[in-house]
Amino acid sequence: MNHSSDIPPPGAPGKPFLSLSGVGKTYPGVVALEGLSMDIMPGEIIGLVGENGAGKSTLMKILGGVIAPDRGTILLDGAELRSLTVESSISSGIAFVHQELNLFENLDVAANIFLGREPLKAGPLKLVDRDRLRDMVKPLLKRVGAHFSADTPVASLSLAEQQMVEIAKALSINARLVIFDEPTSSLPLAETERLLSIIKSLKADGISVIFISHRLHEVERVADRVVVLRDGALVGTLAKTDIGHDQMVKLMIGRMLAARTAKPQRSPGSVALKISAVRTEAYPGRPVDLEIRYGEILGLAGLVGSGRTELARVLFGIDRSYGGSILQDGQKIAVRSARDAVARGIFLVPEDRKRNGILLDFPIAQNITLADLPMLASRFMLSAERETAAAEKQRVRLGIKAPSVSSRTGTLSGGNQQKVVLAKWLSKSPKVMIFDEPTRGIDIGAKNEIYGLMRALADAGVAILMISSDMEEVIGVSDRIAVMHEGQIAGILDEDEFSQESVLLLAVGKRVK
Amino acid sequence: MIKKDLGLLLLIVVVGIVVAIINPRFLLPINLANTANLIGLFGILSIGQAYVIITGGIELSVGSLVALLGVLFVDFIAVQDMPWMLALPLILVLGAAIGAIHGWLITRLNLQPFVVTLCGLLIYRGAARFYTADGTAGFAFGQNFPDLEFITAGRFYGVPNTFIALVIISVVMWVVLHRSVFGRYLYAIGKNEEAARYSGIRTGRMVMSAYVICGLLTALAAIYFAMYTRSISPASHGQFYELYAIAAAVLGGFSLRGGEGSIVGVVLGTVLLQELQNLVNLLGIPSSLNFAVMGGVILIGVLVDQQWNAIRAHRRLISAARQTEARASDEGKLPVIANQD
Amino acid sequence: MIKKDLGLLLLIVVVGIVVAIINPRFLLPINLANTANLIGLFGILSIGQAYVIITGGIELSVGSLVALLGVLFVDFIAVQDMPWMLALPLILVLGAAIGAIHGWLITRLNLQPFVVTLCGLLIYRGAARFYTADGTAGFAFGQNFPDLEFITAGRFYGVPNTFIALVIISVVMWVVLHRSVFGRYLYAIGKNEEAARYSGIRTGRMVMSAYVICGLLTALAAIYFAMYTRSISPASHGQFYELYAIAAAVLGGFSLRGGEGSIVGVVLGTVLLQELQNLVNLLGIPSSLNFAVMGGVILIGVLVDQQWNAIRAHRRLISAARQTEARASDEGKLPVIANQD
Amino acid sequence: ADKPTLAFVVNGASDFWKAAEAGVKKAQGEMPDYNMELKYPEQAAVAIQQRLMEDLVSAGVKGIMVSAVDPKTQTDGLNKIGSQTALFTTDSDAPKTNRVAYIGSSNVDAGKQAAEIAKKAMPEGGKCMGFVGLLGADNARERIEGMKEGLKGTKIELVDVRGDDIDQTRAKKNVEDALVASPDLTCMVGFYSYNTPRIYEALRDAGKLGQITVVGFDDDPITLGGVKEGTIAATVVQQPFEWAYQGMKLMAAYLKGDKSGIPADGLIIIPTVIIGKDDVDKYAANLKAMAGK
Ligand SMILES: Nc1ncnc2c1ncn2[C@@H]1O[C@H](COP(=O)(O)OP(=O)(O)OP(=O)(O)O)[C@@H](O)[C@H]1O
Ligand SMILES: Nc1ncnc2c1ncn2[C@@H]1O[C@H](COP(=O)(O)OP(=O)(O)OP(=O)(O)O)[C@@H](O)[C@H]1O
Ligand SMILES: [Mg+2]
Ligand SMILES: [Mg+2]
Repeated sequence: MNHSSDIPPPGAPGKPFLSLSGVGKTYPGVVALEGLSMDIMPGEIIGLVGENGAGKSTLMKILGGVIAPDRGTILLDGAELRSLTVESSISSGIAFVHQELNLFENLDVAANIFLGREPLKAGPLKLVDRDRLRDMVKPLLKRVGAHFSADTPVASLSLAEQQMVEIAKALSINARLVIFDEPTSSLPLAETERLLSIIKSLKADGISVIFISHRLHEVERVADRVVVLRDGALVGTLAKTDIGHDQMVKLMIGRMLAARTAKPQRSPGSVALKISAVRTEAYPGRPVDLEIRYGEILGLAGLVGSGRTELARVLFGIDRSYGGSILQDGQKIAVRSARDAVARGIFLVPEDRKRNGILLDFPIAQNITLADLPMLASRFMLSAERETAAAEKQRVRLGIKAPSVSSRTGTLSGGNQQKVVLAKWLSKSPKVMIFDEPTRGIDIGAKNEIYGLMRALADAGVAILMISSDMEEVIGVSDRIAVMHEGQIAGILDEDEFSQESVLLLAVGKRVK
Repeated sequence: MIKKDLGLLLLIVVVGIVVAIINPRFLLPINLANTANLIGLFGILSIGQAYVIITGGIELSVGSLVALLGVLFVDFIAVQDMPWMLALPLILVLGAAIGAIHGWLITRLNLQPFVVTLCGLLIYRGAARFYTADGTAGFAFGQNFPDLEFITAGRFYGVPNTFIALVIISVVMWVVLHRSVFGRYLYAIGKNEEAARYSGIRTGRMVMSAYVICGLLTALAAIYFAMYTRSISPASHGQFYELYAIAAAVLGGFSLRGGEGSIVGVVLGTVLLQELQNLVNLLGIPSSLNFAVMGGVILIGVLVDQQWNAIRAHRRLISAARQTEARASDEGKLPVIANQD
Repeated sequence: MIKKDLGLLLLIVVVGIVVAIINPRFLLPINLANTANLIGLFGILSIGQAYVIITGGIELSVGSLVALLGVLFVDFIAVQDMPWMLALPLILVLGAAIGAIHGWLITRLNLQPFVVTLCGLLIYRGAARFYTADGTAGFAFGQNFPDLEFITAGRFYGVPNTFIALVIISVVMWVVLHRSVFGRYLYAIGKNEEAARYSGIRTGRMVMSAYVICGLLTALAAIYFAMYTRSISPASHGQFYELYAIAAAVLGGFSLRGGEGSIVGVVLGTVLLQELQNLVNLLGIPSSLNFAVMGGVILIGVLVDQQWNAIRAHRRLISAARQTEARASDEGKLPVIANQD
Repeated sequence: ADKPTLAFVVNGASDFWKAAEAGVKKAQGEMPDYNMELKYPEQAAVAIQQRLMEDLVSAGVKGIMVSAVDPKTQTDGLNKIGSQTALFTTDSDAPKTNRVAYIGSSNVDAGKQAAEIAKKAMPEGGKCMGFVGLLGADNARERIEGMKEGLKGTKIELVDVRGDDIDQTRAKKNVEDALVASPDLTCMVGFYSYNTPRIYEALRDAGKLGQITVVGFDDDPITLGGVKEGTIAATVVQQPFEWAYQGMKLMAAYLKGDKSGIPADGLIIIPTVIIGKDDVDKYAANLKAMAGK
């Protein structure tokens, strides 16, 4: 067991590719990173784990040259640097798969992948050699297992497909170090498997990898070494042989997690929402039938682009439905806008938090109370005290880590931002809650809290539809699992039928025998 | 009142003192009243514009609307002999309706605010000119409307009624924007419309209301302007007023990206702009430089503001870094090693 | 050429046919050449504007710059007796420098393009008026510069040289925008500047280049305009030309949010706008309606475009629904519940 | 700064007022006890001009001579100014106000003189097209009316007048379009000072100089050049130099209490004159002399 990050793991060949010493970054009110030292060896896969806000993304942004550290030095190729720039980072072979997608919807896939590094034709005008570009992109797409072509506009790709483009982009740099910041957070199972094998093949080519994920079992499977951050500081390093789910958790949160509480046995309540023959924009020809009952958590699994998010958007009134009907408590309802849905107690925790979930520039309190203002107001006038009190109550309830409820929401870590979105709805009384990837980018501790919250809601009689691409989560949390395939419900599994295999089979369109 | 507004107020006061020293007649009650009158006129326009800018939109047709509605108002009461008690609300309703149409095109048909209101700028100007066949709309000699004139162009203990109207409107609009649920929604929409919609806010309706408010205030200002000049040549009346309004909002700390700004700011912005115009005339600066002075001050204003913020943010970062560094060396190095079990 | 451009071309042709039927003189070579001349003048301005709009910016000072640079150019060659071979590049450099300053303020000091160029609009207009003390800059009677006049206002086999210049500039600018790395970066920056920066693109420099290009083309157009009118009253010369340019870009499919649009589009937009102006004169429509016609056509243009897209998307969905429904009923229902074991 | 100030407020920035500026200067030279200045409003708009005058009154100006943007409807505003300072009007009169006197010419008469030029140049009759900046503006309307009146009973017809909103690009294009739209035009009239040179240039570009009778207004250098060349029939000029020079002196005298220069009807008309080929050299020399160059 290796107790220090300063000493390279025994047997690692040669000098480190990159070493950090005493690197720190402070934001007003938060120490994002505290005097961190670590080495990265060639051909090594480092798992980087930690709770939300532990400083993982901050560290990666420093390596990517996006932000400059306040102190410490970076040793790269024998040169000691105070900080990196984006250009020097790229040119020294550091490639990046960002946690938040950074693609250009107005450009096609090929343009995105080689942006900033286009092959040029001869001549002073710097014209793009489009044929060569296409040829260069094809093998990359094949490698990540993408089914779309090089000239597909990115605007028409789903979130997961966009993530594949991001990965292809990182692969396209002649990289010596590839950093994946939660690459699997929106990838379903099959794509995740492919990604893990890509990572292993990088290692075989002598390329270093830093792999950040909250899905600890994935880290367990690929990492040679795991580095654990807590509150901006490095709290431990686990060598290959010591890597284990429980050890990581213990270092991350400083204690062992209690075993997950067993699901209570219950008889499901009456049908809250009955969806019959509803068609969505992505699959207008595929009617969906589904029943969600009070007091149950219905998991909704499926592959990339199987149409789950689209269904959620229809139920929440964002998109129109192309036919079919929705019945709430046996009454036919028309949900024409999110407003209608909210008025009927149907709430959505969206998949794309930054775009649809929160206002990054608003204080936390104003985000939490946004959906409930008329209730908190008297005669349409706001009441600052009542607002703060309501927000504070939710902050404590959900354990949102922030200096105060008046902090800017954008400064929170991803996980805490997600809790803010939850807090927004929990202050109202939900009848039906739709969670779209509720724990995307959320650490294990917070995950368990959110599961606890969902269960508590269900126990209080709320009907819950949980869309998730995390197999563990789907099986661990749901009371029933519906599996979508190409826009239709391919099957519904009861608790005694749960298994990874059966979910996967339905997801790929095979009938379970 | 936030820091930015205080800075602007300070600037207004300093400029005022300097002008008063060079030409003490600046402080004559009559001069102050004249300037206050124009502050009232332009302030009402600017508050309307501010409501639209908050949502991330823009209203470029303000100047043309001032011309069109002014022409109609004067024509109604001076030529068509409509009682002004009828014409006034009619014009206000018309302004609101035009605002509603803009809002409808923007929210329901998803057109860009810049495009819709640019077309408005062209169309309303054309309509105004066509209506009078490019002639001037005005009152005949001796045509008087004492009540209307008192309300719109009169003074109350020496204070122009337009200024009093601005004060009342500012207070109401301040409460609506900064203290009401509607105002909060507008800020939320300006910051991130989609997230606002996902929170169950009827974003379309809110944005539309902002344009209606803008149309309404513009119509009111159009009536005031008409009664101030008492004559409207539709080809030039109100030209560029949208730029004045936008400039006042920008000076007052609004971001054209939406979601930022305050009513106090936009009113102070208007005050500064009118003070500058007054200054150019009082100090005998060539009128040709009037626009240039205005542009220069706006540019310097936003530059100072921007640099100020940048420096402050930088300072805060540096000091935060220092503090933790000090703390770290006090505590000694944190343990890098964690024990298992 | 994309569909949108084809639609615009169709509109241009249809309007042309209608006008030609009402007044066949529309098709006289001389009329076409006159209109082509103005298309050349405004087209060059619009392409410059397009480069800025692509990055998500806007350049409002175009009209004032046309006045300022025009005044300087005429003054240099007509009054200061500077050889035009010197004055011409000097003005171009000046235009580029002003563009660079705008770009610098926007990218380095983080000011909003709307604000910077609004200040420019005010300042340059003031500067132009101050420079001539509000007088007119023009050539004396009989003052001739045959070479310069041929280049700027002459015709080549009946085709105005300004139009030829536009064609050359369009081709070059098309290649740069649509085929070069620089153009691609501009699109990327327009969509998401931050992400572009993370990709290692020097976004500041690129945006600045766009403003420099705009400044340069504006300067060129300013010279052409000056040589066309041969006289410049700085208070009104070029007023609202930025709106023409923006309108052409919008008609041509540009989004003011950045990242969308093509050179073919903006040129066609200019052609349509000039065709409309020509139509107003040829059909004897009152001049006061000129602006209104322009505004109406732009509004209808973007509306049709928008509705067209919406309807097409809707149709596609409906037909997809029909097809798959049919297929599904052929195949028989998929099993809804699957049993394990 | 204690010298009394007299201001000459014009209705908008235009070269036309350059001569008036010279007149003010000349008067200033003769009367050093006064501050005399000429003021341009930054736009030709009533509100802006009104504001300018109010500010001037605030600044303590003793007398204002104004070319009102829209005198007919500016009555109250002008009265307000007139009650606080000595108010004179020029260029366009506002007879129903408390102004002391008007000094200037008559636009209707100027229009009639334009008709005289046309009649003389086209005894056989013809078709005229007019060009102007703002169709609705008073001076434009009066000139057009005057010309139409003067043409009554002749075979000359003013068929249409095209406006350009003081955009010179459009002014020139309007001429080009008119040549295309109405091939039977035999005469063109430039009602604003810049319209005539634009007509001249468009005709020159089209190779039609000399084939179409051009009637001009005002004394733009190109216009004078065209008159001299014979391609412009003649031009009707006003005398803003005289308005300003005599006006300033009159105001100064009035403020000193000498009211002898003010006629009973308050109208001091300085007539417009027709400048034809034979007068042009003398006129140009005179202009130069006035400008003091
Ligand atoms: N721009 C910023 N301004 C202020 N604080 C910031 C900023 N960026 C990050 N922080 C803070 O720094 C800390 C570390 O954030 P970081 O994004 O690195 O966490 P993380 O480990 O990646 O978390 P997650 O797993 O949720 O992505 C957090 O407390 C965060 O709130
Ligand atoms: N705006 C759009 N235009 C075209 N296709 C779209 C659009 N939005 C989604 N799609 C397609 O619709 C399909 C369903 O997408 P959706 O996001 O509902 O899937 P999902 O099951 O939620 O998958 P994910 O795991 O990505 O959340 C995908 O194939 C996607 O590419
Ligand atoms: Mg992170
Ligand atoms: Mg999804």
